[in-house]
Amino acid sequence: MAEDNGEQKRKGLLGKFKDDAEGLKKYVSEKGKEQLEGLKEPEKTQLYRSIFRFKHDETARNRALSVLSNVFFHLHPAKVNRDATKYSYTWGMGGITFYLFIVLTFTGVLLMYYYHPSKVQAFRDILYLENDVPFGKLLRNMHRWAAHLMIIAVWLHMFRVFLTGSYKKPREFNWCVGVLLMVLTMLLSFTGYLLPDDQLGFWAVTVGTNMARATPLLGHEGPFGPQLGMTPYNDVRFALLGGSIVDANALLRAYIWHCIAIPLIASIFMALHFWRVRKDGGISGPAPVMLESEIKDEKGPRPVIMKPSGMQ
Amino acid sequence: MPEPSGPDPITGKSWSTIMLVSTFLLMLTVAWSLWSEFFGLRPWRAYQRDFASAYQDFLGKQIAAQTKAEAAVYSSPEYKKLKADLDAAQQSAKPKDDEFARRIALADLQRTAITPAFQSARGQVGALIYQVEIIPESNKSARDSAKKDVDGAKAETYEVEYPLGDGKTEIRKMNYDQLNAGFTDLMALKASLVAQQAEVDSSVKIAQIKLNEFVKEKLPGPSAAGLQNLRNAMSTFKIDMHQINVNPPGAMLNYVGGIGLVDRCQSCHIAMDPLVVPVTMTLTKADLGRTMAASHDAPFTSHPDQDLFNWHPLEKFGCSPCHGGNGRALDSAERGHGRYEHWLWPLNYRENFTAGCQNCHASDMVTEHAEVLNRGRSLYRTRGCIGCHKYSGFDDENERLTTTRQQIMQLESTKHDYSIEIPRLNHQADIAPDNDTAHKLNARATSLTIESSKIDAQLQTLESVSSSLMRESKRVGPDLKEVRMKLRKEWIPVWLTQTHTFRPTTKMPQFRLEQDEVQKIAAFIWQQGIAGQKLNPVAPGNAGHGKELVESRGCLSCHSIGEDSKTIGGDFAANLSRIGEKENYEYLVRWVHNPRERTLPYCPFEKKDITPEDYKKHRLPFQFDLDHSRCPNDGHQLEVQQPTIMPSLRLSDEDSRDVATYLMAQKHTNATYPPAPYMDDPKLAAAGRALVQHYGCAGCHEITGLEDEGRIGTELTNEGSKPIERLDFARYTEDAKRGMLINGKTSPRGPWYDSKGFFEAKLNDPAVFDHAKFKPDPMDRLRMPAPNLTDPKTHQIDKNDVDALVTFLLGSVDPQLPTEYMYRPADRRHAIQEGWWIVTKYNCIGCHQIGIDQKTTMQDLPFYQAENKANLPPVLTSEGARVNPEWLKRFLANPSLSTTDTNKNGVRNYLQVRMPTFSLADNEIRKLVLFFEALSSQEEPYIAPKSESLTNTETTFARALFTNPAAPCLKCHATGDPAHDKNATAPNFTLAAERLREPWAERWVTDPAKIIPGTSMPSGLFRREGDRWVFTGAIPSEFRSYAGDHANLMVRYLMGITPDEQRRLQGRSSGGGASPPGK
Amino acid sequence: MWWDWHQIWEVASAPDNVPIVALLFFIPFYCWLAFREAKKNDELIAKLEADPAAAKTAHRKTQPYEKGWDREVHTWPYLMRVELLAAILVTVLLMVWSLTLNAPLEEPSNPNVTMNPAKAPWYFLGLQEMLVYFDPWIAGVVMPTIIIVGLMAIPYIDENPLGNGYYTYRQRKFSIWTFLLGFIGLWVLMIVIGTFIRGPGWMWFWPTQTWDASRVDFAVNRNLDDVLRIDGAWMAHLMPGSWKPFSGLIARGIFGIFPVTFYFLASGYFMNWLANRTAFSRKIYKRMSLLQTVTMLMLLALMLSLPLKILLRLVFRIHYVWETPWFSV
Amino acid sequence: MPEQTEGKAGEAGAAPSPSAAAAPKPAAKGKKAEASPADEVNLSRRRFTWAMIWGYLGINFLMFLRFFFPRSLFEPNPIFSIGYPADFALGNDQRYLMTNRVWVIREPDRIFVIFARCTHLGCTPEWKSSENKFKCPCHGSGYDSEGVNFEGPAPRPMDRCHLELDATGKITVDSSRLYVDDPKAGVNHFNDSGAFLNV
Repeated sequence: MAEDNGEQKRKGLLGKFKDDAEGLKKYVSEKGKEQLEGLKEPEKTQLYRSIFRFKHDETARNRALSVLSNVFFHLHPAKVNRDATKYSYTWGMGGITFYLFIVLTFTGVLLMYYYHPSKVQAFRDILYLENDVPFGKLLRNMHRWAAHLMIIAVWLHMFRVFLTGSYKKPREFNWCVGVLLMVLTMLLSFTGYLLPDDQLGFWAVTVGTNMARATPLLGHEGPFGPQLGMTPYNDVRFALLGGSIVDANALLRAYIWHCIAIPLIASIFMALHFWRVRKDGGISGPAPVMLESEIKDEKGPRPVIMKPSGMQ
Repeated sequence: MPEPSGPDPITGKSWSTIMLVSTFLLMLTVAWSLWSEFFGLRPWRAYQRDFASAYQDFLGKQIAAQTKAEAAVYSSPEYKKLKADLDAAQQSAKPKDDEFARRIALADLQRTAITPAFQSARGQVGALIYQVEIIPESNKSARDSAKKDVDGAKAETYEVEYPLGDGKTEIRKMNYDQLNAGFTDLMALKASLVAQQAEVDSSVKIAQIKLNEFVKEKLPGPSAAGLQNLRNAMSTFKIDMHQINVNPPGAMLNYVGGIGLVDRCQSCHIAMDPLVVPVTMTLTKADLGRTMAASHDAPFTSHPDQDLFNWHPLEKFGCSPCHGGNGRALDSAERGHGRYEHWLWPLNYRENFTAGCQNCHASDMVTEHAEVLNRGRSLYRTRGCIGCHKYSGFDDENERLTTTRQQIMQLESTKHDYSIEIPRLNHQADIAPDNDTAHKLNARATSLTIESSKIDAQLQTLESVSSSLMRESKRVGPDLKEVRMKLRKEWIPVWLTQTHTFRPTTKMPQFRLEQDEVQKIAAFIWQQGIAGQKLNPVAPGNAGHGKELVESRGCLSCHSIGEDSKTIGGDFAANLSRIGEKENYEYLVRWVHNPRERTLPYCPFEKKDITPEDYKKHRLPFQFDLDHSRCPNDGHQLEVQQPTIMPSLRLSDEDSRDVATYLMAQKHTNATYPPAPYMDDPKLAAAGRALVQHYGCAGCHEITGLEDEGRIGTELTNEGSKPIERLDFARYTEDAKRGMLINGKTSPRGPWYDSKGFFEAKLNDPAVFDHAKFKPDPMDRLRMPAPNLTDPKTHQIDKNDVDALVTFLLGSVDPQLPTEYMYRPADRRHAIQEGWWIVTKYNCIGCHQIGIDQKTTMQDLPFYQAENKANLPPVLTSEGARVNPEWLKRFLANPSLSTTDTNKNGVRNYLQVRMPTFSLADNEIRKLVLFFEALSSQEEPYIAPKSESLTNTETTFARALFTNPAAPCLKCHATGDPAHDKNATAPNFTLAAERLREPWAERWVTDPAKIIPGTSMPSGLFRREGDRWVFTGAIPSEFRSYAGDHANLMVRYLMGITPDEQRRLQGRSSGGGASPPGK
Repeated sequence: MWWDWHQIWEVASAPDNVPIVALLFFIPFYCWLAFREAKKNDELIAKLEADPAAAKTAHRKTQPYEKGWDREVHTWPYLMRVELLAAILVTVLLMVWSLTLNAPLEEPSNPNVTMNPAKAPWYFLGLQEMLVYFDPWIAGVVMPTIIIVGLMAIPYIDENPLGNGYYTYRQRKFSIWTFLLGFIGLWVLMIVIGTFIRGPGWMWFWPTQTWDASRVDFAVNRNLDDVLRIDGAWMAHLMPGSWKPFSGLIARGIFGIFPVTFYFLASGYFMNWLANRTAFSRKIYKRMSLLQTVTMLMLLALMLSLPLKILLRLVFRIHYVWETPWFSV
Repeated sequence: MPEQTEGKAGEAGAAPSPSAAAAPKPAAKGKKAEASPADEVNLSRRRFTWAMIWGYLGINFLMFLRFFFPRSLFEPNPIFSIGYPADFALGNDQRYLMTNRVWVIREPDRIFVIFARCTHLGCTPEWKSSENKFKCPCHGSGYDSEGVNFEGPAPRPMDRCHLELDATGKITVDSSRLYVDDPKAGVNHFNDSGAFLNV
């Protein structure tokens, strides 16, 4: 607007201001309008693009990018077997399990804000959550039911994987990881059971850990335990509970296992699990059926150890 | 390439619809969760809305009424007058008042004026002084220069625009000192001014107070304006949670019951909130037009007992500690009241509300405001529950006795060892090789000797303790050792089978016994009785006179007589209607003469009755009583009394005979008893003994060989907090859980699988949990007998009794509150707490009024109506203030106050009714005396005020007053002269000296009606004149000049009065002599 | 009390049991789903086996495919949308569940009052039920370990190359039956028993039978050696005097070894027989290495030992088959 | 098969949504011809769907915020009773300093309660009876016997608590209702009813 100013010179000060104001008004209104227009398609804003580093016209490339360039999505391949999207095959249980795990983390973290893992307060904190904390009851319920649901989901996931034989070469190891994850899931739920410090949890855990008394060699009631000098104060159960009975230490241990240790381990295994899914050739199927007639007979010497995979 | 036949089922299908639907569902759930958070879980919002409107209407009505009332009062002459006075006072005070106001204002102005200057000056000087202080003394020069600076600063002047009142000001130059002085002076000035102003206004204040009091008296409750404010408040009432946050300042985080307690009860029970309904107001459902029937449609009543809040402030106690329930849950009535499976402290039901008191008041026998609970406690005691079920704090003398005895025995064995040890040591000392070993041994021997003498001291104490305990320990039931002397043989089995039909009001529970069990037990009871002690026959007496005695001596304040509707008398002791059918006349005579008399003393150490032979062995006369209570064999304390509550009325032998004769006539003439030959079968007896032990008869009765049997029942001290799993509902567990009653009906309060349900079922029918069980062997059955809770009138189980006991049990929990909440007072209240246990134990309240508005059994008896009221026993509301504790001790120990002539009352021998001899244990006497003193808030120990002796003039004047026709003292007061005392209705003055407390006596003579309304002692003998009491009657001229206090003079005279002085006066007394004037 | 529907409702409606009720519906549904797919595949397989020529060219999937369709589709959006939908629906389910049912909270824990019955969390009820049949050291420690190890071993012992990545029944009869037995029969079923059948005192209540805590039932359990009257009397006099008192002990200890070893041999043989019934299975079986075979047989034997022991315990009331001072089986 | 959280659903928000599938553009499909139905995308519906997902997350977020404000605390109750007016002698009374952080000041004509918080930075001043003043240990503000500041950085006198007589004639103090006297702001509530009691 340089030459604008030029003109201004000749005009009176007042007029000058007027024009400036005019100009400003015009400027703002026009620019504003067009930029508001721009907002109609947020995908085009710089902000948006700074987050998602690719355009959004629906080209194959972008569809691929939207998966690959997204830290959360990219453990998916850009493309999947067309039938792998069929629910009747996948049941989606693995995904649901993972989703539930995340839900549990959210709700769990929130619950931790009001929970003290101490004999005096644990139970009262639950009352507090139920009666005094807004949405506390809802959160607690969600946390509990999500935990139950997760276990069911895990089992069904395993069930599905077995029925589709998806543990077979080359996925043997990932199946093992899966089994471990299932165990961890159940342990997570079990450790959480004690935390409200009510009769239900207390006795469930008492019954549960009493089995550990009978660990062969390591439990003070297990085979050869006593012979190895196991007592209620040095056996494996003691290690679990931090005491000979379910008490303050047990509560604290359960808390730490439940909130930190197991989730940590589980997430590591999960990472491994997902990574392997990709590396072992993505989701297992549905694969084209094989025919009995196509089985090749074994060649070469039969090692007595299990055969390394790939030999066929 | 060929065209695909159809679109790709995967890439070709749009999911937008299902996505839309599912996300929509998502939104629904969120909406739902919001709804439940803000409404679903908040039923109280509705209540509050409802309440606000109803309450406003109510207040509207109130305001109208109140305004009318106020108008009436304001227009009343009294009010006008008071108002006028007030105005006048204000008028007169006004000028001075204003003057002061002006000067105070000025002082304030001046202070504010100089404050800034003063503050900066003070700050500066303070700082410089510090500078001085930090320079070491040694460095004189520097210090001095610094000092100079200080002086400089002090000298420095500030300009202050100093107000001089009515707007004028002047500029003042003020240095530090002036400012300082000015500042403090002004403060002082203001103080004095304010004081003076108050002085000036005092008249106004007084007038104001008068007015206020008048208004308060005429218009109780909140004023119309106050109500209006309330109403306005309600019109803008905010629907919000009301909660009491019981977390006293300075308390730890976890406070009541280990946690900061929050009670939200008021969110629904909104009228309980003092901010909504002021404590000076009460609100009932009726007020709001609600019905009681619909119980929790509108929980809008204010707390029925507002007084309680004076001692139990809400902010300290909240609601749930007393009432139970889950104070914080608000999502439903059920949860808030804690009436769901997993809440351990459910709300007490209406009929058991007072159970909560027991939490903290467990050591009370009588708790104010808790009638139901009190009834429960006393039932627990009188119905003999305590006989089987231990309850800490209740009648544990026996336990203490046993421990004492064990201590004694232990000490004795030690002593015995010493007695062997000492000679041995001495002997060794003699044969000792060298001296210092010998010395050592001797020294040891001597020390042991001293030790054993110490032990003797201990033993003596313990002995006296045990004798005292033995006197205190009573049994609920009679001593069965004397059954052979006392009872008719055939009657026993009948009694065992139909306890409650024979005597509907008996304390004895009905046992469930098979016929053979009855025979065995009866046989054992009969055969364990003391044999061979024959009572020598007594001639029958005069039944008519006996009847009079029974009615007049006061038997009926404990015993009742007559059946069904014709019953009269108290229910504390047995009903005597059919006593004639069972008793043996001679025994009854002895019993009436002195119930505590025992045939044979019992030695708890040898565990046997001591027979005359034992005494003979030691060449001792066979004599045992409270003064001869040592065992001839081992010197230990004997049980020399019957362990019965019943006291001795000190009747003469004739009277006893007459009474007994009368009582023996109390029987059903048509009653027949089948012969019971088996009673003498020793085999049966042997079996019976086991049964008697099994059923715990020895808990209530004294039985040969079973004296030390413990209580067979479970201890109930903490029964209320017993986990439900430990209460065996047997076959009814499921029904209880599902709310089906034993009679098959559905329980009105739903499931009854809780302590309350258990207790109620058990009390209504102790056998209930045996139903439907297969227990052929009676020994396997539940042992608990049916307590007698039947109402003699309706012949139904008295629901109130059951509720009372259940309340008591529900309240018996392990303490859930911090100890500082427990009611264990250290001051006088403790004495009161203790005393009630004894007062109720001996049923003193059957005859005496002790509590302010407590009724006695006696005052309802037909013989004490109308003019006979004068014959009632004395009212003891002010006993502590009235009598000298020393005297009271003596009196309680022996109410006849005489060792020789005991057939009378010590103090009021003009009364027919007799203060009996309870032969209380010292311990009990002590407690009682303290109790009375505490009741009338007297200091302990009592130190009599010193009163100067009378001068001769005073004496003569006193005599004059004493015999003055206007005060015919001796007309009513006894003198000891039988002729005169026939008509006496007041105690003898000769007792006054040692009996009365002077201050009380003075209050008494001046205004007796104030101390005991309706007393026959005339009021108004003295009138107030200035600061002294003056005799109202005509005063002989020579004493007109007497300046002292007449009442005080009179009292001092009385305190010194002696029998012959009295006799002397009697002659002169106008009212004296055998015939009162007016005849 | 029989036909007590209220009782069933009480158990089924206990919030913590809801998952099990859910399981009762999930399992059958997914079995149905799986076997529907399997059936399709098996038919396809049969078709192709019958017609090798077609097999060369055919589209070997039951999922429809036509030329011109992508063999692979973009994860975004075609997979993502499935996942998103799943997430949303699960969330909805969870919210509704949480809004309608409250997580249980019972009395504050109290070591002096045991709940009756005291039950482990539902997903461990299988183990708790096992405790009835085995000593804790087996049921509580060995079994779980074997389950985990066994599960992990599956891929290494299953030598069947077929049925990799698609549902099939015909090609994997043996493994599928085994898994169904293990998962449904010995795990889910045990949980259901533990939840719905085991009442107070861990007593066996049939459905619609009232859980009466005061019920008394007669359950004497004898050891196998008692049944066979093994008391070592005859050994006693072959022994040095000092040993005599222990003769019974020793005799039983030694005796126990026989039934146990017998069981493993027998079951091994049985499995072997089972695994060699069809030509196909023989073929697969031949492919397996010795170690694989042995491991498989061991695991199967252990798995079968559970139902067997249940049978012994519930029907023949046998407590232990092998009793030693240190451990008992 | 990995999974996406709500978060991811979020980022995916503006990306071509699942329903974009309804409109596979030829460009996207390369040369492959494809017969696909409903070519144009129903944008408003798509946006609406996403709006709801975002809405759900948003509301949840708000719920979590609310979650951090519990309905009851166990902090000491700010409303407390200090007994009868007659219990207090002239001058200032330290009894309730430790428990409630207040001084009770009795003057010839009135009683008021000073909240023991320095108006500078909120330390608790000490009462120096020798100098007859309150002195703040933190930055040396000084207040006279009525809690009026005269030295140091304190901007204004110490605040006073609300107090009133309850039904039983005891004084009830509410340390959560404070009366301020701020000369700079020109407000002085020290003479409001409730800031003091006349005696």
